Amino acid sequence: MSRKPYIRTLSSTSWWLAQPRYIRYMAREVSCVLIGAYTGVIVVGLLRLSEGANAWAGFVAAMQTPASVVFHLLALAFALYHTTTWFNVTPKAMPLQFGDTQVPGSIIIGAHYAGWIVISAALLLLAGV
Amino acid sequence: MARSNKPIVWSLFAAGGTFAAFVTPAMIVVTGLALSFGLLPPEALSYERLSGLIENPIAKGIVFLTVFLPAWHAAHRLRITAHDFGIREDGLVMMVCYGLASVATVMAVYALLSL
Amino acid sequence: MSLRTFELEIMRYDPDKDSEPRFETFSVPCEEDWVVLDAVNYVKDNLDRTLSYRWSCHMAVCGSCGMMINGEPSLSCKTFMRHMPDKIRIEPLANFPIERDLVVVMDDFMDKLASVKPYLVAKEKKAVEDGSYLQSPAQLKKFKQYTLCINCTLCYSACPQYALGEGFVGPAALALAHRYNLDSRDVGRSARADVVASNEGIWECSFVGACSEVCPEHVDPAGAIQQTKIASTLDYFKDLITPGRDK
Amino acid sequence: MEMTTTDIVIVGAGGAGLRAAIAIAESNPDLKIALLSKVYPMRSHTVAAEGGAAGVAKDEDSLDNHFNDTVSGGDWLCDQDAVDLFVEQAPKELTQMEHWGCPWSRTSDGKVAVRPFGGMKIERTWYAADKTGFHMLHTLFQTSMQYPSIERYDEYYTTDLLMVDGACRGVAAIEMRTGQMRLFRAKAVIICTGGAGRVFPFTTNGAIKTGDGMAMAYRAGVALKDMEFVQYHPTGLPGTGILITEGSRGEGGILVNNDGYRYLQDYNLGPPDPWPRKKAMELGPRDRLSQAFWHEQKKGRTISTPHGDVVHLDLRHLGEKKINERLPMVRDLAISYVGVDPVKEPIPVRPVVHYTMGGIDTDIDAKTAVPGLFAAGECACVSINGANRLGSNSLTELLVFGSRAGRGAAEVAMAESTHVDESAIEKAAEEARAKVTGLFQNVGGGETISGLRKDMNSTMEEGAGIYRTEESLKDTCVTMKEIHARFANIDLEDKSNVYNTDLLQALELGAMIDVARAMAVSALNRQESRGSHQRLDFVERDDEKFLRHSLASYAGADDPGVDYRDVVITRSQPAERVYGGDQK
Ligand SMILES: Cc1cc2nc3c(=O)[nH]c(=O)nc-3n(C[C@H](O)[C@H](O)[C@H](O)COP(=O)(O)OP(=O)(O)OC[C@H]3O[C@@H](n4cnc5c(N)ncnc54)[C@H](O)[C@@H]3O)c2cc1C
Ligand code: SF4
Ligand code: F3S
Ligand code: FES
Repeated sequence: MSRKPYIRTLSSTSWWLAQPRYIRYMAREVSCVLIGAYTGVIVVGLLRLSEGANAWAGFVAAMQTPASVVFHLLALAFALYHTTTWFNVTPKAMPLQFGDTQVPGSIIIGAHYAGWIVISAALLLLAGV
Repeated sequence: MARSNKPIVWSLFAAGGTFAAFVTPAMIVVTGLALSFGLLPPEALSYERLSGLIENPIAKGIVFLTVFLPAWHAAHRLRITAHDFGIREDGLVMMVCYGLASVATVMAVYALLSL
Repeated sequence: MSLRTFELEIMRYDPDKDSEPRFETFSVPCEEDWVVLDAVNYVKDNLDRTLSYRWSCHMAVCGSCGMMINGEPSLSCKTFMRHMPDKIRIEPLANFPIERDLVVVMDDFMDKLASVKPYLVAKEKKAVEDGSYLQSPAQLKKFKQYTLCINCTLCYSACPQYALGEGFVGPAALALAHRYNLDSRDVGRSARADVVASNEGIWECSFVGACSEVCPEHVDPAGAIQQTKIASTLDYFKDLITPGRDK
Repeated sequence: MEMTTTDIVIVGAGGAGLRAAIAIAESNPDLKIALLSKVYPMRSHTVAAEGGAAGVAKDEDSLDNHFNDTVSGGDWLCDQDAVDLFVEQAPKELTQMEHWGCPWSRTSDGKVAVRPFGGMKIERTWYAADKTGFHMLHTLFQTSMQYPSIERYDEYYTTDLLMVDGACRGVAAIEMRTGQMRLFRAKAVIICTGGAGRVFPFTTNGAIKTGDGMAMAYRAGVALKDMEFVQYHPTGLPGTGILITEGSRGEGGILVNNDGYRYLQDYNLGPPDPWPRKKAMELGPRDRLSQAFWHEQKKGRTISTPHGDVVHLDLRHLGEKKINERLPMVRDLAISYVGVDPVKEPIPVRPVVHYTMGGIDTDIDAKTAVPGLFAAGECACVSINGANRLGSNSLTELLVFGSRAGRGAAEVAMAESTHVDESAIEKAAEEARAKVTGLFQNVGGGETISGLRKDMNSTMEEGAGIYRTEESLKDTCVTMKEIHARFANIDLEDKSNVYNTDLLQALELGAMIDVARAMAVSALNRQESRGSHQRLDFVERDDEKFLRHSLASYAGADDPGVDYRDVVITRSQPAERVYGGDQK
C-alpha cells in the first residue's frame, strides 16, 4: 500500500473553544459588536438632538433605564478589553528603533496608556464629571 | 495572485481601532453611565449645552469621527468575526457590515448638518 | 540518576492499516534532564520500532521535531520532561495532513515558503571583487529577528486562520518576506507584494497572535505581518495617488 | 523502477550541496539538477554550526597567514596546493554569501565583523552572532529557490551510486513518503552528504550524520582518505553533546579544572596571560585542548557529574551585555540543557566527537577517482584539514569546494552528449534494490538496530577515542568486523512503505558500520601520533613513514586494505606545531 494522508478537520463554528488563547481572541473580536452597537446609540442620540429639545430629553431618559445601564456596562467592559488588547500589541505592529537600540515594548505600551489617561480625563472633565 | 484592495477597509479598521481604544471607554462613561450613577449634573447633557457646543464646526468634525471611525472599525472586524464563527458567505456579510457602517455614517452626517 | 516514569500517549496512524488515527500508550522511564524527544527515542529504540517521526539536531535549530505536546505545538527537543505532568499526549502537528504517526505532510508549507521570493533582490548585481555591501549594525538589527525562523511550522499549527482559510500563506513565510523587505540591501518588496499583499497573504491574518506565542525562536511572525499590513496599506495609497510610481 | 533523467544529481542539500547546485545553475541555466536530500534542506546539519567561517578579511592579515595556520593546524597532513586554493577563494565565497543576504555580524562602520578562533593567528572568522551555520544554510537554501533548474527531491534517501562501465551515472533513492525506489540517471553525480559523527556515542552531530555518502562512494570503489582523523571538540555539554562554540573562547572565555586553575598552561599552551591571545591557551587548536582534558582527567583534576567528567568554561567576566550580543545561543543552550546561566555560573563541558577530517578521496577539483563522481563538504577529503581541522575552516570549505564541485560537474555534463541507456541504469540498480528487499525479508536473525548501534558506538569510543593503542584498535577492528557480520541478522519490525524510519535507520547503520571500520583500520595502521590521531604506543609524529594520506579501500566483509599517498608539500616544510608562549 502507499500513501493515504489523513486530514484532520476543524469545526468551522466551534474551533475557538479548543484553547484559552483562542477564546481570548474571540472575546477581543466580539468587542466590535458592542463598540458597533454603542456607535449606533450615538447616531440615534445625534438624530434626536437634531430633532429638538423634546426628542433629546426622551433620549436622555431612555439612557437611564436599567436595560441601558446594563448595556453600557457591558459595552464599557468590552471597550476596555479592546483598549488593552489594542495597546498591548502596538510594539509588535509599530516597533521603534533608535540607532541600534530597540525601544522596549513596555515603554511604547506605557506611552499609549499615558495618552489614554490624558484623553479620558479630558473628556470626563469636558463633560463636567 | 492579485494584490488585495483590503487596504481601504483595513486602514479604516486600524484608525478606528486606535480611536476607539483611546476614546470609546470614556465616551461610554459620559453618555451612557455618568447620569445614571450621578457622576454628572443633569444639565451637563442638556439640550442647550450640547446643541450650543456642536455648532462649532470643529466640534462637528470630532463628533463625526466618533461615529465614523468606530463604525468602520466595528464593521470590518465583524466581517472577520462572522468568518471566525463559521459564516462563509463573505459577500453577504460584507454587504451587511459595511452597509450598516455606511448607514451610520450617512445618518450622522445628516444629523450633524441639520444641527 | 533518578528515573521518573511517564505515560506517553502517542497518536499513531499507519496508512496501510488504519482508517483514522488512534492513540497508543507507552510507559517510559525518563532521566531527570531528558526532553520529550529523548522519551520518544526511547520508545522507538526499546518499545516499538515502527514509530515514525522526524528529528535531527536535538538542539532546537533544525526545526524538524515539532509535535503537539499536550495540545501545544512544541519542539520536542526543547520541551523538558521535568516540566511535564505524568501523562503526556503527543500528536502530530495540527493543521497538516498526517502522513504517518507523527510525520506530517510539509508540501504546502514548502510551496508557500518559496512563493514569497525569500531571497535578496539587489538593486544592481555587485561583483564579488567589489566587496561586501555596507550595512550598519542598526540596519542589521531592523530585520535580524525575522531571520531567526527555523521553519519548524509550529506557528502554522497554532494559527486558526491557516486551518480555516483557504490558501493562507501563513506566518513563517510572511515573516520571511518581511525579513527581506526590511533588509537595507534589498529592493524586492514590490516583487514580493503580489503574494504578500494578496488576499491569501497578510490579509488572511486576523492577528490571532498564537503564532508568536508558540514560536520557539521568538521570531514574532504576528508582528511581522501587522507591520507588513501597515507598509502595504501605505504602498496601496501611494500607488493610488501616483499610479506610475517607481516600483 | 521509476526513472528520472537529469543532467546532474547532487546527493545532500546541506551547505555543500546547495552551494554546488547554485554554482551549476549559475554557470549554465540549461543544465537540469536533481537535488536529493534525506531531510528538508534546512534540516541539514550545517544548520547547527555556530561559531563562524574563516576567510581573510583584515588588512593586517594575509592569505599566507591563513595558509600557515591551516597547514600547521593540520599537523602538515594538508595538501598545500589545496590549502592555497582554499584560502584564496575563501574571502570571495564569503563575500558572495554576503551578496546573497547572509546576515553577517557587522562592525560599527558597516563592514563585516570577524572574530578570533582557535589556532588562527589573526581574527578572520566571519560570523552571524553564534548561528553562523544556520544563517548560511538558510541563505543558501532561500537563494537556491530562485533557480528553476534546481529540482528538489526532499526526503529522498539515497542508497547507492549507479555505476555504468566504471563511471558514476546516477543514484538509487527511496522516496520516503511512498517507500518506492526511484532511479536517477545523470551525467555526473556530486556527493555532499556530510560527516559521520554518529559512529560515536557522544557527538555534536545530528541524527542524520551517519556517513551515508562516504559509505556509498567507498562501496563503489572510491577510497576513504585519512579516516583515522576524528576531531573531538573540547567543549560539548555533558549528556547531550550539544556544542558550545569555540566562539565563546574567541570572545574571551576560559577553561578551568576542579581547582579553578587554567590547566591548559600545563600543556605547552601557556602562559595564561595576557588574555585573550591568539593561538594560545584556550585559543589553541582543538586536538590539543581535547587531549589536555584527557590528561587532566587522568590526574583526577576534572569535575565529576552524572554524565561523566567535565571541566568548566567560564564566561562570567565577559558580562551579560557581551554574552547576549555575541553568544545568545550559547546562553540559551546552557540555560535550557544544563540549567546553567553563563552570566552567573561557569558552563560544564567535556570533549565531544565533532568532525570527520577524513572522507571520500577527492582531488583539488572535488573530483574522485571514479569518472563522473564528485564529492564536497564534510563527506569529502580534499585534504585541507589534514590531521586536525581548524575551527571555522569547514563552513568555508563547503562553499569553496561545493562551488568547485558544481562547476566541475557542469563541465562533465556539458561534455557528455548523451545519457547512458536506461537499461544499463536499471541493471546497475538491481543490487541496490536487492539489498532493500533483503532487509524486508530478513526474519529471525534476532539483531536489533538500536542494540547493534549501541555496540558499535561503545566499541568505537573505547577503542578509537582521543587516545588509542595497538591493542585497543585491534580489539575494535575485530569487534567491528563481528558487528558487520551481525548486521546481516537485523530484523525490520516495520514492514510498511510509508515513511519507514526503521528501514532508513537500518540503512544508516549499515553505512556507519562500514565507515567505522575504515576509521579503526586506518587508525591501527598509522603508527604515529599526529593531530587528532594520538597513539599512546607511538607518541611521536613520524614524518619519515607517515607524512602520507591513508587510503582505505572497501573489501566487503574483510577489513579494508590501506594504502598511502604522499602529502602535497609546496612551501611549508613540516615543523613542530607551536602554540602559546613559544610561537613567534
Ligand atoms: C554543532 C556543530 C558546530 C559546528 N560549527 C562549525 C563552525 O562554527 N565553523 C565551521 O567551519 N564548521 C563548523 N562545524 C562543521 C560544519 O558545520 C560541517 O562540517 C558542515 O556543515 C557540513 O556540511 P555538509 O554540507 O558537508 O553536510 P550537512 O550539512 O551535514 O548536509 C548533509 C546533507 O546530506 C544529506 N544526506 C545525507 N545522507 C543522505 C542520503 N543517504 N540520501 C540523501 N541525502 C543524504 C542530508 O539530508 C543533508 O542535506 C560544526 C559542526 C557541528 C556539528
Ligand atoms: S516563525 Fe517561529 S514557529 Fe514559525 S516556523 Fe519560524 S521558528 Fe517556527
Ligand atoms: S496566529 Fe495566524 S491569524 Fe495571524 S497573527 Fe498569527 S498568523
Ligand atoms: S531535533 Fe532539531 S529542532 Fe528539535
